[in-house]
Amino acid sequence: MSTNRRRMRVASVVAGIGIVAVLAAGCARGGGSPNSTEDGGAAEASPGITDDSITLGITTPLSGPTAGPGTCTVAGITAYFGAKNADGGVEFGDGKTRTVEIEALDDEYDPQKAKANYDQLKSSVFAMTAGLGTPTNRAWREAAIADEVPQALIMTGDPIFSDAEESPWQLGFVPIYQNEGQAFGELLAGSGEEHTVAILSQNDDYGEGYVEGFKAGIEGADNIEIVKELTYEATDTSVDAQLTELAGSGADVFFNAMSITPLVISSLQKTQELGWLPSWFLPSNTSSPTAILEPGGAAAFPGVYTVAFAQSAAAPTFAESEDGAAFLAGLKEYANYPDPPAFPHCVWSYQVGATLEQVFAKMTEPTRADFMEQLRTISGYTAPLMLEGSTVDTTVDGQPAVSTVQVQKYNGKGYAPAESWDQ
Amino acid sequence: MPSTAEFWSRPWVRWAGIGLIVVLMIVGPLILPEFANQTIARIGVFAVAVLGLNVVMGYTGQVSLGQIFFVGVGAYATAYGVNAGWNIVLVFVLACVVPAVLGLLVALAAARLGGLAIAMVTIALPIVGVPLAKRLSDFTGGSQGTSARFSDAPEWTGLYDDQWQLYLVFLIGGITFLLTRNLVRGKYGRAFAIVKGNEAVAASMGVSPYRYKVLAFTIASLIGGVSGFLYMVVIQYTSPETLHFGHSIELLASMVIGGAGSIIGSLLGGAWYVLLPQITNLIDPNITAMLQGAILLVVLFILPGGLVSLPRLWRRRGRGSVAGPGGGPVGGAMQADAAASVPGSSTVGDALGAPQTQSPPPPPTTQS
Amino acid sequence: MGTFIQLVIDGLSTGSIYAALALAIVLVNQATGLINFAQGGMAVLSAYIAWALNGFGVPIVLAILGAIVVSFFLGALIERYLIRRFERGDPDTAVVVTIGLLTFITGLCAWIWTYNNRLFPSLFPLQTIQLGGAVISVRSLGTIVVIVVIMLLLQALFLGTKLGLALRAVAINPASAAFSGINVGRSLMVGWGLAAVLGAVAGVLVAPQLTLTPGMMDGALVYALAACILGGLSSPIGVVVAAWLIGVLENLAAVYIPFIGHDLKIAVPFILIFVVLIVRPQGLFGRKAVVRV
Amino acid sequence: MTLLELADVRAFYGRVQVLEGVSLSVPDGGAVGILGANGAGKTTTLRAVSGTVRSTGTIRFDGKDLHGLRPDQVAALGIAHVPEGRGTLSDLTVRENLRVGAYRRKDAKAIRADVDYCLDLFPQLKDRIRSNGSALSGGEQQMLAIARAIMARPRLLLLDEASLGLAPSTAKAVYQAIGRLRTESGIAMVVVEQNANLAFTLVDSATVLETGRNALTGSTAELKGMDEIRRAYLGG
Repeated sequence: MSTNRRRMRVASVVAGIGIVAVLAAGCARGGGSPNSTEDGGAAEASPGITDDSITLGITTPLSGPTAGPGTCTVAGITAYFGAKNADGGVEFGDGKTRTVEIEALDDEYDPQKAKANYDQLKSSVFAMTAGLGTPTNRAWREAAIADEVPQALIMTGDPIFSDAEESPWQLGFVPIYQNEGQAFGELLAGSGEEHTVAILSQNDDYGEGYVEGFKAGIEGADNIEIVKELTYEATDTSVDAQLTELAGSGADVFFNAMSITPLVISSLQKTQELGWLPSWFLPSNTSSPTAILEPGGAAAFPGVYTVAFAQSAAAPTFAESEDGAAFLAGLKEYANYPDPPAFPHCVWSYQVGATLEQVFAKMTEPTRADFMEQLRTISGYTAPLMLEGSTVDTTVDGQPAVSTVQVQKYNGKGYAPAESWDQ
Repeated sequence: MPSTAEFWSRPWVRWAGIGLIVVLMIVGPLILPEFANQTIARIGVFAVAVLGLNVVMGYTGQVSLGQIFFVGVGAYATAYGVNAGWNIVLVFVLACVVPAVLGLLVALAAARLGGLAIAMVTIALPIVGVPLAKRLSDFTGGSQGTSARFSDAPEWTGLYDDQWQLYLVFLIGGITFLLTRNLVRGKYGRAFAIVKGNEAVAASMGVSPYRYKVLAFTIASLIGGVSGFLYMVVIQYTSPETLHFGHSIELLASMVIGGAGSIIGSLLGGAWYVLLPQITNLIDPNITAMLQGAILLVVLFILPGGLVSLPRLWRRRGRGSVAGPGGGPVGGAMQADAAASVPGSSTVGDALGAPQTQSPPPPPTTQS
Repeated sequence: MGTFIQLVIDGLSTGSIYAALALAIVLVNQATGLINFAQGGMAVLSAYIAWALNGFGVPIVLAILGAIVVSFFLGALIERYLIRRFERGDPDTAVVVTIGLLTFITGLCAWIWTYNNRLFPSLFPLQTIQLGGAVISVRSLGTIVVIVVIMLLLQALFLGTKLGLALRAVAINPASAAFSGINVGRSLMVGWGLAAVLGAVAGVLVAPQLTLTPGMMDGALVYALAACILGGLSSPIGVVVAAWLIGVLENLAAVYIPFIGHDLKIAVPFILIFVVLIVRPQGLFGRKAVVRV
Repeated sequence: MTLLELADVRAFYGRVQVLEGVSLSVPDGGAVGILGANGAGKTTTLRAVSGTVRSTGTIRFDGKDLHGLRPDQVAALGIAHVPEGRGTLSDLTVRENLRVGAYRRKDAKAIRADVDYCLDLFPQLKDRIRSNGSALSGGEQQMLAIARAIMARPRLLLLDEASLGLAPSTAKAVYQAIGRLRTESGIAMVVVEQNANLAFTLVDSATVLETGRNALTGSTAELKGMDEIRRAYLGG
């Protein structure tokens, strides 16, 4: 071994440690140095909050295959608080007005990186929020519990995050997948007609959740028969083979629990090509009328049903509404998102911001504990861009912030509430 | 310069250097901030993974795009064992043996192939592994993944969790590095190098390429399993996303950037794997992909031999370089197979005319 | 039976997506000896350029032609100023460079055009044709026809033309090629430029179906590589046939072999590769290379 | 008339100097040998001519300075380099190899005739015309390399160690064919060879290189008569 090599070895170890030390600068032992509050009587402030600002952390995919919805989860909340900050900030329950800073990091949908991002942020942000993904949120769920860091209003329909017993420092925002599937199943079972159902679902907790909910919804209804059930991988380029196989079943209802926008569009087209024209069910995140149904030619089907709680940003009437215009303007101005998003996650994330504002208004102490306490007291709140009938309700254990969902039917342009099955 | 070189070659300096590193490893975790400890621990996890990859690729010249699969299997085995309440030593042994056995089985078949084919067969492991992990949900927890928090610091130590975890990584990772270092510098390492150089020559020297390819692959899988165990020590959660084949490609890139066929290169590769996303997040989280690509290209443009060649680049100032680019495994296989049949194989550089500017060829990196 | 035929047709049209990308990879490999992981990324960039031109009011056909021209120069410049540095060095590094290039280009597309989905206008009408007991869309048929045409052109380029011969000679032994009077640098640039053109065609061909996103080609890349290895890197026809074979067998295995199912069907091309290469190391259609010591 | 003129040529690999002043003169139609031990700079001298190594000094071909030209530009002037190690285009067939040799030419008819001439010169290649270059034996690859060079219709052939690694009988056959080529075509040649016996069957004059310098230069007859040449290179 050459001596120079050894010298280099030492040098590189030192250099490596140096880099780490620089990166870690500012992170102190024991979860960050607490900010001392001026009025000694109140509880000590948690990290990430001062008298005039509060910092929220997000770890979410900002690159890679899930970056589409991922970037939206940051854009929406950034747009919301961007506008609020421009007006001076958000009023808190302790009488102070604070600006809300968002610190978002890219986790590439890799659980390991999500955990690293959490480790990096936990001592400098007040709470973690809005991040997308089941595995990426699960990766640091237990760490967040141990560290007592809020993991609030995150974008996953995984029920574990809404179970206060198991997840005391967590709360999901979007309806758990089961709810959405179940709502549709109940509607279908209530039709009183005989139906055969073909199911295609994403091979992960997302697809499984929808199917599980759907099956719960039709339980005991003997007018519904599931004739074929297939899965696809989120990484698939095409699901033509599945559709061909499902079309062979001749089902009159197609329950498609699919979260990949391009695949939904090509599924709509392919089914028509095959001459199979069932009624469709689509999940809330892939049922945008202009981004998906129109290019897919969904008008050809007897009915396309979806479950939703928020308006679709791509709908033509959206930009005309006051909230919609404010939303789009905020995206453009504060979130560097110039055109209407094809993903509903932007609207959801915007609503997360609005919901957080409600929580902040109730917080009398600048602590994470008080935040979590107040987080679970919001009920009957209609966030901007919510559909009529849907509200934010965080008081029901076992349910995420939004659990009331509306089954809707596509009318060729947009959606209308579907109270009952009609065909 | 000679005087400094002499200085470093003295035994007491060597021992003092080693001693200093050991002291740093003992004291460091106690004084560094929590996030630094966690980051170093993560670097350790992926340095071990890159080290495994180096055994099969850097030293033996067989392209493996499946390393993350073995890391994942190791992590799953750890999670399963811990959650079933087995003794932790037994769990560790399983986390090494299960991937090693799988690696052996795969290698018995794959080592018959060469070049690109072996790359395609190994990339299949993580690609098929993801849906397989979802299907075997009784063992793996399905797509929701599985956690195992077994690495919290025991009461008696009085340590924080991150300190305890970092010590575990130093201990297990350190032993793995030392054993691997001895392996690649010994008889087996020489055999690997011969197989890498030319399989036909190896066969004529009585070194069975097939046997050594299988051996290298199995060892790489075993080291991958160690990395998987450490993954659970540090991250404490695994899911099918853990073994996404994209991470395998990132590991390969990290190995080349660190320095192929080099022990220190493996360490630098692990640091690259962990720190690059963190650094790009620090610059601008919205353009991480573009930044990561750009940084990778710039680093390789300046240091085609990887980070490990940085000091060599310095030393080369004032000294002429001797031409002779070596054919490494991936590209060696991926480039037209002409070179193998032509003894004095030519390079593009020859054909483009006499090099006017001096661009050093990547240094041969068969030993570190 | 109807389902069976339909599955075969579906497989052919999915296989054509893989084939489109695979042909570009083959061209670069034949012209420079490299496997270019960034080929899919470059194809996506080309498709975005066409989409953007279209957005400025350029008719789609002209926009595509414009993108093709831009792609040629882009490909040539990438070769000259990035890849050239690594062509004379360690081939491992060159491959990792193409991986870095893929990451960079994907990130660049996302930076310019965001990760939002973009609808790409289809060159073919959304109609279908009855075929036996099955249907095929005009779009799939069009894609297949274009692929076959490109494949034949490429085969002719390699085997029949001086340019093709020069490209291959440079990839195999640049020094010998130069001693025969071939301008090696220019040949390498032309090779990358032409491959980028093929990539551009592939990109605009599949963009209407896959929806334009920065990662549009990522899913197809692994399949395309598999098709390249299976078909034999030296044969455009072999690669296209392999891509179709992968598409069809994957579908059939998913439906008719219950153990595999739709989740594990991705194992099919790799099993195929393994079995075929054990028997024929040069791939289905590749020329046999006898290596002497 | 002098076709190729080298005077005081110095060449470098990186900063390592390999040639320390080599001179050489090849008349039109003549054949000059370069002899010497391994590492004496024989191959580098050829590489300096064909532009694959950095060099200084005089290198003139037909009165034209070759410095700064790329190898393909040198080839275009009419210099064909048969490199050490043969440079077989392994993945191309024998016929394709020959077509690559004729890359610069546009006279299709004459090219076909030249292919036939090459196959006549090296009959072994005729049977292997569809084989890949890599499937050929060492001798056949050497013949192919020479044939590929001839296909360019050069005025000057640079032959580097054409006998290296070949069985004596094969080497002899190769040199016989080159001799025939010389008589029939009058191509000028620079022949680098370790086996001086073989070289002397072909060349009119030769120079012996030692550590990058001309040590001895003379006609074939003169050199053959020198004791030190006999001892060092002729095995007697």
